[in-house]
Amino acid sequence: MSPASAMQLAVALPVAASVPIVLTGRSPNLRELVTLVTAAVVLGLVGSTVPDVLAGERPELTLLQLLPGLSLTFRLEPLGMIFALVASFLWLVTSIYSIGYMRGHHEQNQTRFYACFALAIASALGVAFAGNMLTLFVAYELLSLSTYPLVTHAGTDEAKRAGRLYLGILMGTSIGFMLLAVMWTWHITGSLDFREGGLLAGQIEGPAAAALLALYVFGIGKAAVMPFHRWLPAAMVAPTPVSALLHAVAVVKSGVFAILKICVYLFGLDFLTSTGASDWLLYFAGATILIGSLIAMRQDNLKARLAYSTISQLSYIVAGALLASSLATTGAAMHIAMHAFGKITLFFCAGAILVAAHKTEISQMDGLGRVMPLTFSAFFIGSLSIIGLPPTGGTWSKFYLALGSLEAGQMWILVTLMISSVLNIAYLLPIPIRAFFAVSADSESQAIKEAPLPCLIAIGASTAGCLYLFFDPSVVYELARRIAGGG
Amino acid sequence: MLSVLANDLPALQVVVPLVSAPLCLILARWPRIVWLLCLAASWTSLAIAIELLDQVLSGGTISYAMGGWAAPWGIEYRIDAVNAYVILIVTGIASVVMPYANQSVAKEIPADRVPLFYALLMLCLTGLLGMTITGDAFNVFVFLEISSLSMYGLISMGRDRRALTSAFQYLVMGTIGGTFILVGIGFLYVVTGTLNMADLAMRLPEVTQLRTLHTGFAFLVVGIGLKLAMFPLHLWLPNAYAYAPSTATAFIAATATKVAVYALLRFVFTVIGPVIAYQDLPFGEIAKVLAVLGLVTGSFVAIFQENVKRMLAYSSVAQIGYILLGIGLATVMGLTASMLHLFNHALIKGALFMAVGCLFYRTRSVRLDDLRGIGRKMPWSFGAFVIAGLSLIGVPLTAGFVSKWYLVQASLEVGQWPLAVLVLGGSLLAIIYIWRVVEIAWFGSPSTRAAEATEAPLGLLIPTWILVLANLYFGTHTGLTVGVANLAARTLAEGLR
Amino acid sequence: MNQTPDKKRYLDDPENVTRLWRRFVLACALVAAIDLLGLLEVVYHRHIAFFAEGLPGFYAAWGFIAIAALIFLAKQLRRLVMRPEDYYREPGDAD
Amino acid sequence: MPTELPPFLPFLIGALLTAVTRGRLRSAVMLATPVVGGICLLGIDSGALHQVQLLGYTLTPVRVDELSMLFGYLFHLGAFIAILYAVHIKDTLQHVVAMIYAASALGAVFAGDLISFFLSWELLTVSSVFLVWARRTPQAIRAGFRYLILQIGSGVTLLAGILIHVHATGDISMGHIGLDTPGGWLIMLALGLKCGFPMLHMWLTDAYPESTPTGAVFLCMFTTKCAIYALTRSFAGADPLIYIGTAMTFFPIFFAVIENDLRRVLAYSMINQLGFMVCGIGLGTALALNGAVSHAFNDVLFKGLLFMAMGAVLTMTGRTRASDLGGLYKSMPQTATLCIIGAASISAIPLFCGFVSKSMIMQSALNEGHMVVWFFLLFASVGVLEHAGIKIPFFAFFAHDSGLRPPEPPTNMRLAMLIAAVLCVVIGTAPATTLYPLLPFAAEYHPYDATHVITQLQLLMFGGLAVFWMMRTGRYPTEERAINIDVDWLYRRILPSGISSAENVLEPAWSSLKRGAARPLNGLIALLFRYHGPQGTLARTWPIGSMVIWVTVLLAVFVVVYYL
Repeated sequence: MSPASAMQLAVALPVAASVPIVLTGRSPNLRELVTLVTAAVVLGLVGSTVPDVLAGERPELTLLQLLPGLSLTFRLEPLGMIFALVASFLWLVTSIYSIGYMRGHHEQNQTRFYACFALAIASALGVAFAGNMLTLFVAYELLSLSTYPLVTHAGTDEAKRAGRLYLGILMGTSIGFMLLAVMWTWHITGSLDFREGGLLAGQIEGPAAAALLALYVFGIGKAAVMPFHRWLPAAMVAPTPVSALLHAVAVVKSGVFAILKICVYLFGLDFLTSTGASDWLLYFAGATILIGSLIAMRQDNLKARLAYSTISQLSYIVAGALLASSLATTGAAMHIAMHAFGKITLFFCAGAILVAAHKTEISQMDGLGRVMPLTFSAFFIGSLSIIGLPPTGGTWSKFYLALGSLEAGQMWILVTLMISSVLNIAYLLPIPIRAFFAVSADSESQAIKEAPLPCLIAIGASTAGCLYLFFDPSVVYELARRIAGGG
Repeated sequence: MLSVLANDLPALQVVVPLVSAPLCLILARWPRIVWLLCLAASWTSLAIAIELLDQVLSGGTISYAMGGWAAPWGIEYRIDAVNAYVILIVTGIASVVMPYANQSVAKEIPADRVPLFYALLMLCLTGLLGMTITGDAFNVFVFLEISSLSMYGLISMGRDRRALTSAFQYLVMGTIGGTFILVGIGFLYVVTGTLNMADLAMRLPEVTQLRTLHTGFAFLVVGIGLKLAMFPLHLWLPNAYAYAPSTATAFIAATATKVAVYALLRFVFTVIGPVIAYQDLPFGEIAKVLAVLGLVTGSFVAIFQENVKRMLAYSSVAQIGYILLGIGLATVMGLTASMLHLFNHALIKGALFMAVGCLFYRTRSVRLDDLRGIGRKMPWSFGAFVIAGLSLIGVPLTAGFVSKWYLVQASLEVGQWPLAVLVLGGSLLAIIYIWRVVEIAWFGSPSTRAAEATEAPLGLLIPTWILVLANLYFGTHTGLTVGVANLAARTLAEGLR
Repeated sequence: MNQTPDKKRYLDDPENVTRLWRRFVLACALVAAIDLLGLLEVVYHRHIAFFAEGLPGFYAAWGFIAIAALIFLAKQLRRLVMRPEDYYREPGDAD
Repeated sequence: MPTELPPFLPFLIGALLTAVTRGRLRSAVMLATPVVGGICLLGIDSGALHQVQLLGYTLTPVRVDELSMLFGYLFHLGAFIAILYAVHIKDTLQHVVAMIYAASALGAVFAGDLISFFLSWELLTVSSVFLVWARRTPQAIRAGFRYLILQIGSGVTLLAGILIHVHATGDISMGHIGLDTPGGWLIMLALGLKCGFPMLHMWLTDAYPESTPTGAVFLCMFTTKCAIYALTRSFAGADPLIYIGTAMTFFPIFFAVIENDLRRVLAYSMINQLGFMVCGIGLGTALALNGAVSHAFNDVLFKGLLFMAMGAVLTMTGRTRASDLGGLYKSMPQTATLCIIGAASISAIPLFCGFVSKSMIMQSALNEGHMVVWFFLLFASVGVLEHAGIKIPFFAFFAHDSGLRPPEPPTNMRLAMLIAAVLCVVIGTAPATTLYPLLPFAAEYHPYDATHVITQLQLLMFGGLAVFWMMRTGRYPTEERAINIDVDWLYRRILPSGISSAENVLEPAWSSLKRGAARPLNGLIALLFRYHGPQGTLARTWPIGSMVIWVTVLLAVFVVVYYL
């Protein structure tokens, strides 16, 4: 199969699968089989294109002409390849996890959940494959919409409020800022294509470029650059698999992915460097990194803590993009994958704790590690990856981001990253450590068992991913290296 | 037979609905046949409209002398890209509304009045088509009155007691509007001695009595502004839309204001000419200011409405602001945007009002409170509402996005980026008022009315969904809309250069 | 730890300790005295790197003074840094 | 048999096997690991043995030369002793992380490039902290976190330094770095944190005494020695190290005198010993460097021995405070004897191993003309005698009888201590045939000449005289059940109270800001509602008259504007 049609099929398949998912809603086993098979096939399709992309091919596919001169186009390049690979792999893992979680937790409306999940993944893949800014924008909006029912899944007042905030911020920023920026770009250049070296390079003045970039960065609310981050903690009311895949991988990563794409292919790294358009935005990213960590420390709810951690980590990638150096871009692209594996592990564990022990607050988890050793070991390894310690993949992305900040001459970003690593320890590691070593306050914890088997399988897979990416980061690295013209 | 008729298509366009109106009353004893007749008439009209557009696109402007009297003495039907396009909108909406009407009307209107309702609907269609197709200024007034009068009737048939007062208000205001238009046309006649638009256009530049001309133009703009619900002349609209029967609302909301906009465009660009309107007179500035005011006010009022139909009505006021904004910009791009939104808004509002009609069909209420939890009871009707709502917001892949895109581009083109911000800001307000409904209807615990509701019948759903899908289709396949809108805009803007 | 009463040890007798102490003092004196032999270049050649090293009893004196000073200073340090054991203690800490 | 087996691999495999085996089999596996590793190491080739392409860099995870070999032998030896000492406990976690810890220490000293070194460095941290946590007391958990955060602080500083260095020079090899670049300074700072530079030392005295009895033995052997190794390789001859090292020998002895927890005394003592090594590295001559690395070698033995002795006391009595102990020699004579051998070694009494290595450093200071430094070192040497040589064995095993009569520790513990003690004596008596041939730098040294032996004896005996004299006359500070604050006071006391007072200021400020922002916002919404709400002016149904007025107004506006 040609890479172009594999790409098309990879997006179309989950959409198509939502129909049989809905139809087989009466029989959970069948429904989940459909999900799993689809996820596996999609992963296969995405994976099959890797050699072509590594060989320098850039498969392209025009879906339809939306406006004169402006079409919905898929074009697969290394950055999108990384994102697509991560998203499709983790979809499969999350699907396995969901089976254990949703049944173990007796969630309502599971059919709607699986169907929306498939649609969301299709949108995320659409973002990954986007060949121009319009396609990206379209997929981005579809992703917001298809995840809304997932966020509000519980249907409670809190979920409603969260959904309002979620959609309000994401749609608000994207229509208010990003769409304006897209239209502005089109107005200036008459094109929205992602172009190596930058579409806007040389076509816009310095201050205007800075303003346009700001519209993009803040318009992409999914990247959760402060002050547009509130939706992410709010969205944590969603069931844990949703938080896991969407708010550690698909949704948030499509945001930072978009910012990376914009910096690399719309502005061009050289152009950004020469105009300095991104310099002042770096302060926002840097502040988000630190403030996110500081707020995370104060959260007692596990998912809320992870959410703020995500906010902080996302700005690693945003900063990597804004540094506008090829090494930082490499690091940022790698961090998409590394953080995804690390954070999804953490969310999986949070969900496993909820299902098995019905605990959400960190302060109640003392001593749980002795009855749930696998879960908390995985949590520990996932934390290491977020912190960026060996033997986990996070080490490498942090390495390249730091190197990139030197290359760009922004020493303070290096300092920020280093401080953040230490802060990460302070808010992540106490969780597994207290679980293992502290003495539990209540005695009932003896009755608690590990989470259901599918959950454990998924946790194992994502943890293995964290470790594997340390020993063999070559695929991610080779792809990331090619983004900024490294061959 | 057909080839013979082919030459008389412009006349048939008006005649077919016109003839079917009295037939409705004649066949009143067989309501089903009345409906079928109207259905046939509207579909025929659509076929004719498509054919006419095709002819215009391939062969240029069509001039048809009514009754064989050549212009400027006789009444000329003159069809170019602009009105062929508007005709397509009007007949298209009519063809979709008509199948919808069957069950909706049966439920909302006393059986004895049903034939009358259809007759009025046909008359209204006749009036709108006539207004659009004619090349004669006075004829515009005549058809305007036909459509207006039938509209008063349609609105008054609403079940709600307030429908009568609304119709009465509209009657007064509409009549004032009509009168103003007549006065304006009179002024033009005084200074030129002709009523044929093309002829007027030729003679006006030589006119010396500029005061008279300007005053006439003022009357025309205010008169037409009343009909198209330009802020602050929109006050009749919310009640009229809110209390009319669902079918009537859907039809009127999607077409009447559009035709009024067409009339405005025709008078401003073809008759008076953009030079006088924009350069000698500050029409553009006034239009922009009123557009912005309408946009902001309409949106904010919509946010706080408790009645969904009224909410959509105020949203219409805002959307008309968009259309007016494009006209105010006076560039090809701006006009393209306006023409596009003319079409797209017809699709959007048609779909929204029809979806609300579906909900009303089961719940007998359009109050937000009563619609609590209806989303889960009537997923298809409500789904239609959501998708059409997304289109209203301007989410990509829907029709609404396309017009917003052009409107923003037009604003950027002339360097007025605050307008671009405003257009997108309007979208944000639209998110608020649409999502307010979504949240209540989806998450609210079902109200007593909603609890008993079941999904609307297919007879209502299918037409609704046709429009919804049209929203998606024209959001992704813009060749026709953008192409024709652009052509129309260029036709209008010939005088600009 | 339950132990049978243990037998009396050598060091338990203070007299023995005093005896040991006296022997230690004597040993010290002897070791210091070697310096004199070194001065006379008997027994061994004393190589020195600088003058202080050559002073008789330098190392002995330095050793004694250093410890005395160390302990004196450390006692002063206590005033500054000594805190009760529960200074950092948090609620819930076991002993 | 020449081998290319990476030296850390046996330990990693050992860790894996340790995790899956139990009982006697596990004991055998654990003990066999350093033995097998040591045998493999004996036959290893020199040079860059392994090269790996990773992320565009050529990494050299195994590079063998004399310096790394010395530490390689040392770590195998240390690991064997420590494993033997710990083998009786039943805590799988401790065993596994100890193995990984040893593996990462070996990884660090054999790393041929900075990136491999950094990775080992971080792994060293992550694995070692578990030896603290494994004590499983709330204090240990918190101390472990403080330890971890400071160690990671070292790690990120190292990373930053490496990146800046690599960015500036393009060279990732682990060789001489020096202080010419900011990268070099950062790397030295990172290494300095791990070997207890003044003001950066507090993790050591904070965490080591909180670790498990056996964990402390591992801890005292590897982390700091890795730092010494790296300083030797990369910063030999860096002047600031002389003064830093001198300060390190000097200030901890005061704390050691007044400290009540004997394992904390050892931790202070450790900083003091590290100071000698750092000073030697700063001096940078072949002799000084030999002194530094050989002292590191001996320190593993005698400091290990002392920690083992105190660990034995802790294991058997559950306490390590000087004020709680005393008189233990009655029931633990063997342990007491071995402890005294360790104390003699650390005090550099002739015939014990400390004597043959420390004096190399002292001699170098003299040779290089650093008189003041030499005086300080001499002072510190006597100080060692006081707190490590006398205080440790005296307060634990003699002093006032605490009434405790614990039995001797398990055989394996005694055996481990015995091995260490024997080595201390063997190296101390025959350095030329044991330790010196291993030394990597070319320098002749003979510790046993008469002057040296006699002056050392004078120094130490009179030091001892002063101690006993002060004890007998009541001038010696009493053992108090108290703690002493150190630099960690800054982040254990000042920082938390600073944060909470900042919160007290910021919280109200933030909430009043929110209130302040909410009021105009609510006002705006109310205003919008007043005019746009269902009953608002703009939304209510108007009487026809008003509508008509608007029409007239608008017409008037048009006409007036058109007339203008």
